[in-house]
Amino acid sequence: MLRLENVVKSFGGVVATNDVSLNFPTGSLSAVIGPNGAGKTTLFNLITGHLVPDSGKILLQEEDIAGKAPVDIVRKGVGRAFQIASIFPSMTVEQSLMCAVASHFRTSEAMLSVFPPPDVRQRTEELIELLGMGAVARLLSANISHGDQKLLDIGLALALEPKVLMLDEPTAGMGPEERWQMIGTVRRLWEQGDMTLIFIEHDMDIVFEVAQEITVLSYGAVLAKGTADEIRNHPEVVEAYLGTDTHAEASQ
Amino acid sequence: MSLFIEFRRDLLIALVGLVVLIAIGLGIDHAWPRDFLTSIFAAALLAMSLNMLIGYTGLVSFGHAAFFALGGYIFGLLLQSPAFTGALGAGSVPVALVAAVIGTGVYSVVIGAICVRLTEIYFAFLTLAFQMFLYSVILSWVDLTGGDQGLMGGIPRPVFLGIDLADQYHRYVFCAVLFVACVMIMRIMTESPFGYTLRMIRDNATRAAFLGVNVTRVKLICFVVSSSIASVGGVILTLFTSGAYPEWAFWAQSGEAIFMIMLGGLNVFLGPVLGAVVLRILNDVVQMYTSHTEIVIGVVIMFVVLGLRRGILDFVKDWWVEKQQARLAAENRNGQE
Amino acid sequence: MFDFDALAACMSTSACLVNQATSGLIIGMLLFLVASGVTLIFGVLHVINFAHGSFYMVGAYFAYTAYVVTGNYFLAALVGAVGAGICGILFERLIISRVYGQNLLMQLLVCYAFILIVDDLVKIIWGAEYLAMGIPAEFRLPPFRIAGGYVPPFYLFLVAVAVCIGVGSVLLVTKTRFGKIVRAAALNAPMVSALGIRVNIYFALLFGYGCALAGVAGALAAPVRSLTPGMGLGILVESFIVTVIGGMGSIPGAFLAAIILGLTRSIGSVGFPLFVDGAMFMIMALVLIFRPTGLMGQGEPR
Amino acid sequence: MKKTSPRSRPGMDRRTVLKGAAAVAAVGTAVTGFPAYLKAAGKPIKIGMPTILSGRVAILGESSVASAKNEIRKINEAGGIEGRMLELVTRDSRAKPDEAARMTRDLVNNEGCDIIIDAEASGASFAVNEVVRDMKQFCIHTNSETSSLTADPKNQVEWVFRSCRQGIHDAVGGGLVAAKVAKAKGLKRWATVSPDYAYGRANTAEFMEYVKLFAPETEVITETWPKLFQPDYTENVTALLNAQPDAVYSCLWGGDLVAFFDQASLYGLFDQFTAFAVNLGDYPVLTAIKSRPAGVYSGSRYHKDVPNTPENEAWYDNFMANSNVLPTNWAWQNAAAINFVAEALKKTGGDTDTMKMAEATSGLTINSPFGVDGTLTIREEDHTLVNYMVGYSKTIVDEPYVVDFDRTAWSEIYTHEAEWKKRNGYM
Repeated sequence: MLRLENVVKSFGGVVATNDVSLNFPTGSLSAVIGPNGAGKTTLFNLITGHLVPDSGKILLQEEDIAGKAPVDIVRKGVGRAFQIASIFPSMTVEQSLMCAVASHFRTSEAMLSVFPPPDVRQRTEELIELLGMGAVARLLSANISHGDQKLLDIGLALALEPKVLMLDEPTAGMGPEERWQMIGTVRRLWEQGDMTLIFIEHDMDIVFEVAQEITVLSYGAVLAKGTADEIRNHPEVVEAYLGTDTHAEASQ
Repeated sequence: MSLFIEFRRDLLIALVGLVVLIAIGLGIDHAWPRDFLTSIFAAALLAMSLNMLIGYTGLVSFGHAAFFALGGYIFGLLLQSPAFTGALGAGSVPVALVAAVIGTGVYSVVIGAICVRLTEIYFAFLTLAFQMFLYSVILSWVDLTGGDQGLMGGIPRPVFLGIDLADQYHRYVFCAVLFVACVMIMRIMTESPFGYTLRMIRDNATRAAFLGVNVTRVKLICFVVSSSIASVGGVILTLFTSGAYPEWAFWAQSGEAIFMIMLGGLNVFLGPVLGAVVLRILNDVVQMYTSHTEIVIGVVIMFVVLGLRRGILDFVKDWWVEKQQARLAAENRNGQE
Repeated sequence: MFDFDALAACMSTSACLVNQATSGLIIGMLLFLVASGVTLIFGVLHVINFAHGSFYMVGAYFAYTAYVVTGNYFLAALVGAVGAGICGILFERLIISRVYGQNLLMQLLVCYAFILIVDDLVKIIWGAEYLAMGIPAEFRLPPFRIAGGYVPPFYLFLVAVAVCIGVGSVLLVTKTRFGKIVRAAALNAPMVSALGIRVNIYFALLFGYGCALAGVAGALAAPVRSLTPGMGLGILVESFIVTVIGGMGSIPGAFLAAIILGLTRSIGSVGFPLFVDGAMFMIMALVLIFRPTGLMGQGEPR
Repeated sequence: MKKTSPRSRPGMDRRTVLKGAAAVAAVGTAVTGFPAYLKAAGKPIKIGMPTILSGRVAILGESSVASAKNEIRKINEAGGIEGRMLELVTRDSRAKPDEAARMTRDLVNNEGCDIIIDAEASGASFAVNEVVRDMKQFCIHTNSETSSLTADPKNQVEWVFRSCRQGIHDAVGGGLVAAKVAKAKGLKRWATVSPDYAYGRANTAEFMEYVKLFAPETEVITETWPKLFQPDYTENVTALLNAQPDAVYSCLWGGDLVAFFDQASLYGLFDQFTAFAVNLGDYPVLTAIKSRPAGVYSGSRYHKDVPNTPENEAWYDNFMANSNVLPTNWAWQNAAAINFVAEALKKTGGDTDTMKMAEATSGLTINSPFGVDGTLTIREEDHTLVNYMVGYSKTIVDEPYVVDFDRTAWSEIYTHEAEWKKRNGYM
C-alpha cells in the first residue's frame, strides 16, 4: 500500500530523516516508535505532504506522492490525526464530522443546498456510532474531554475513508486507563475498517500488545523493524531505549 | 427547486420580513422610516457581506468598502452615460445593477487572488492598501469620477417594468427587495455546506486542508461573493443619495462596517444588521444633543469592546449556547449513571 | 503619466539631485520616527497600535503649548515626547493591556475609539483652528547651499535627531537590561515574572517609549506643519506602509523603508507627480505579495 | 388583572414591565424625534444646516455656524419675521456626502426644518443638492465654490440657490490682477502647486487660463499636485525650487496652506518668486502662519477692510464680540445666506412654502456689508451670488495682514463668465 524508498530530509545541517525505506502492506497495523527527536513526526509530515523530502520516493499504491500538496495526498487516501488534537473548537462534534464527511463527498463547496445533505448526515451518524461518541455528539468540540477530542481528531480523518490512516500519538496526554481504552478503540476501528493503519506511540506495552509490525527510528534512521517479539529482543533497540530513560518517562 | 424546500423556513421568514419592511415604508405617512431603513439597507449589506469574511471565515479585511464604492460608481457612471441609457432604454437600471455586481466581482477576483494567500495582519494590510489605491484613483481621475465631488447632477433612473426609482415609494420598495434578496443569498450560502466549510477554515485552516478542503479557493470564492454583495449595498446608497462619492472608498467606511459587526455580534447571522441599526440610532441621537459626536461614540465603542467584550447578539448567543451545553452535559452524566 | 525628460533633466543637475535627495531624507525621517514606534511595539508586544497617529498629534500639541509658554523649542520638544509617552503609558495600562492576545478586531476597535476620543478632546482643549508653532528663532537662518541645492538648517537638525533616536532605539532594545527583560517577557511573560520582575510595568514603559517616539516626531513637525485635530491620520497610514514594507518589528527595516518612501515621494514629484501615492501603495502591495514579512522582517513567512 | 402567575419570576411584575415599556417609548421618541416634528408646526421658523463640525476642517464649519447664529440673533432681537423667531438646527456630516444627504433629510423630516442652508464643502454639497431637488425643499448653498454647482444646467434646481463665491469669478478676477503684475514685473514662467482633487485642478486650470488670456506671453512650466491634507510639502517645495519659475500660483487652503507656507519659507521660496495664493486671505490662515511673508498676492476671502466701509467694520466687531472663532470666508457667506432668507421671508409674509420662497429669492437684492456698493444679489438666471468682493490684496507681515486691495470690476467678470459658460455648453 505505502512504500518509502530512500527518503531523506534535513533542516539546515540536521538530518531529520536519513535514507528511510519502509513498506506498509495493505491492511497492516504498524507502529512507529523511537526516542524523542528520532524523526517520527517528521516522517508523518513527509508522507502527508506537510514537508517535501529532499530526495527519495513515497509510493502510495505504486504512485509517487512525494512533494504533492497535502490536499492532493488527502484526496488520494492518506488520512491523518495529530499529536495535539486538531479540531474545530466552535463546532459541535456532530457538525465537525459532518464537515469532514462533506469534504470527502466533494460537497464542501456546494452552495445551493442546506447543510448537511442527507447522505452526509447518514454517514456521520454511522461514524458517531462507530466512534461511540453518541453521548457527546451535540457538545461543542471545545467542551469535550481531552480523550474525546483526540478521538474526534481520529474521527475526522476516518471520515475521509482513508486507505492509509496515520495517527500521531493517539494516546498522548492520557492517563493509563484511558490509554488502553483509546488504543482499544483504535484497534476496533482498524478491524472494522478496511485500511492500513500506522501510529506513533511511546508506550511500549501498548505497542507490543497492539501492533503487528513495529518500526524503530533513531536519529532519523530505521534502527529496527519487526514483530513485537523481534523488537523486544533486538539488542540495539534495548540499548537505544534502556540506555536512556525515555521509556520510563513516556509511560508515566 | 429542492433549494426552496430545504430553505422554506428561512424563505418564509425573509418574505415576512420583506412584507413588514414594505408595510413600514408605505404604511407610515412620514419619510423618516423610509430614509432610515434605506440607509440601513446599504450599511447592513456592507457589514453583513464583510462579516462573511470576518465572522464566518476569520479573514479580517480592512478594505471591504472599496467594493461597496465600486458598485456604486459602476452603477452611477453607467446610468449617467447617455450612450448607455440611450441604447438600453427601460432596461438601463437592471443592466446597470447586474453590471455593477459583475464588475465588482471581477475586480474582487483579481484583488482576492492576491490577498487571500496571506493571513491575519498581512491580509488586513493588503486589503487596506488596495482600498486606499482605489480611493486615490477615484480622487485623481477627475474626468471620469468627478474627483472629490463625486458623481454630480443626479443619477438618471429610466422607468422599467413600471418601477420609477425617482419616486420615493418605488425606490424604497426596490431597495427593500434588493436588501432582502441579498440577505437571503447570504443566508443560503452560510447555511450550505460551503458555509460550514468557511467555519472550518475560521476555526482551523490547517486541519481543513488536511481534510481535503482547498482553503485558498474557498477563501477566494467567499471573498468574491461578499465583495459582489457589498457592491449591491453601494448601488442602494447610490440610489438613495443620487450620487456616488469617494468617501465610500475611504478606510473609515470599512472601519465603521467593522464596528457595526462588532457591535451587533459577529457570530450571529443578523448581528451586523443590529450593529448598523444601533450605530445609526446612536449617531443620530447624539447629534441632537451635542456636536461632540466623536467622543461619545468613542466612549461607547470602548464600553462595548472592553466591557461586553463581544457584540450584543454574541452575548445573547453565548449565554444561550452555554445553557444548552450545560443541559446536554448534564443529560450525558445522568445517562451514564 | 511618466515624465522621463523632467527626471533626466533633474538627475543631470547637482542642484536638483541635492534638493530631491535631501527632501527624500527629510520626509523619510519623520515617518521613520513614527513607524519605529509602531514597529517596536508590535515587535515586542505583538499588538498593533492603530492609534499611534494620535500620539504624534498629542506630541505636537504639547510641544506647541510648551513653546508658547516657555519660548524654548528644545524644552518644548522634550515636553512633546514625554507628554506623548505618559499618554501612551496610560493608554497601555487602562486600555490596550486589556486586549493583549485578543484578536485583531478588538485591538483595532479600541484604537479606533481612542482616536475618536482624542481628536475630540484636542478640539475641545485647543480648538478647531489650525495652529502653527513657527520656526524657532534658533533655526531662522537662510538655507545652506550645497552644490546648488538648498538645505534648511532646521531639517538638518531634524534628520540628525531622528537618526540618533533610531540608533538609540536599537541599542535600547538589543543592548540594555531593559531591552533584554522586555524581549524575554514578550516570549515568556510568566517565566520572567516568576523571577520577581513586574512584567506589566516593563510592557507599559516600552509602549510609552514607542508613543514618545511618535511624540518626538510630532514635536519636530510642529514648527513646519499645521496642527489640526485629526492630523494623526495621514501620518498613521504612511507610517503603516513604512512598517509593513520594512517588516513588522524591525527598526532597521523601518529606517530603510522610510528612506525608500521618502525618495519615492521626492523623485516621484519630479518624474511621476500624479502617481506618487499610487506608487507607495504599489510598493507595499508588491512587498506583501512577494515578501509578506517585509524587507527586513523576521518570523515565519505566511 | 390580579391573576399573577405564581411561576412568574420575582421582579418581573407589572411595574417592571411598565417601566421597561416607558423606557422603550422614551428611547423610541428620542430616536424618531416625532415630538420635535409635531412641536415644530406653528412656532419658530426652523433653519437646518448640515455642515462639517469634526475633523480637519471643523474650523470652517464652526465659523459658519457661529456666523449664522449671530445673524439669527440679530434678526430675532429685532422681533423676528412677522413675530416668528428663527431657529438654527445644525448637523455634523463629518464631510461625508452620504451623511450630509441623510442629515439633510433628517433635518427636514424629523426636525421639521422649513429651510436648508447647505454649509457643506463641495463633495457633500452636491449630495445635498440632489436631496433638496428630490424633496422639493428650499435651499441655499453657502460654501461650495465649484462653478458647476449652479452654472451647469443639469445641477440647477428651481428652488435651490447659492450664496457664496464662485470659482470662475475668482479666476477671472485673479487672472486680471495676475496678468497686470506679470506684465509689470515680466513674470513669464509660471508654476502651480495646488491640491490634487477636483476643486484644486479646476480652480488652477481656470486661473492659469485667464492669466494666459490677459497676458499671452506667460507659460506654465511646472505643476505639482500635493494630496489633500498631505502633511509634508517638502517634495513640492523642492520641485518648485528646481523649476525656478518667475511666479507661483496656489489654491491650497486651510491648514494645508499654513503648512505649505511654513515649509516653503524654510527654503526661502518667497524671496525667489512672486506668489499668488487665492485662499491665503482667511483670518485663521493668516494668523496661523508664523513666517508670514510680505508681498504675496492673496485672493479675497473675508477681511474687515474689504470692502473698507463702516458697515463691514461694524459687522466684524459684532462677530468678534459674539463668537469664539475667527471669521472666515464661510462666515460671511452664511451670514449673507441668513440675510437672504430673512429678506425672502419678509416678502412671503413668513410663508415658508418652497415655491413661494424660491420666487421671492430669485433675483433678490439685499443690503449687505459684503457687497460692492453695499448690496448683494442672487442672480435670477442661474441662482448664484454676484456683486461680492472679488480681487487680490498683498500681504504684509503685521496686522491687518493684507493691504492694497485691487478689486475686479463685475462688468469684466460678467463678460468673461458668459464666454466661459458658452464654451462649456452651459448656455
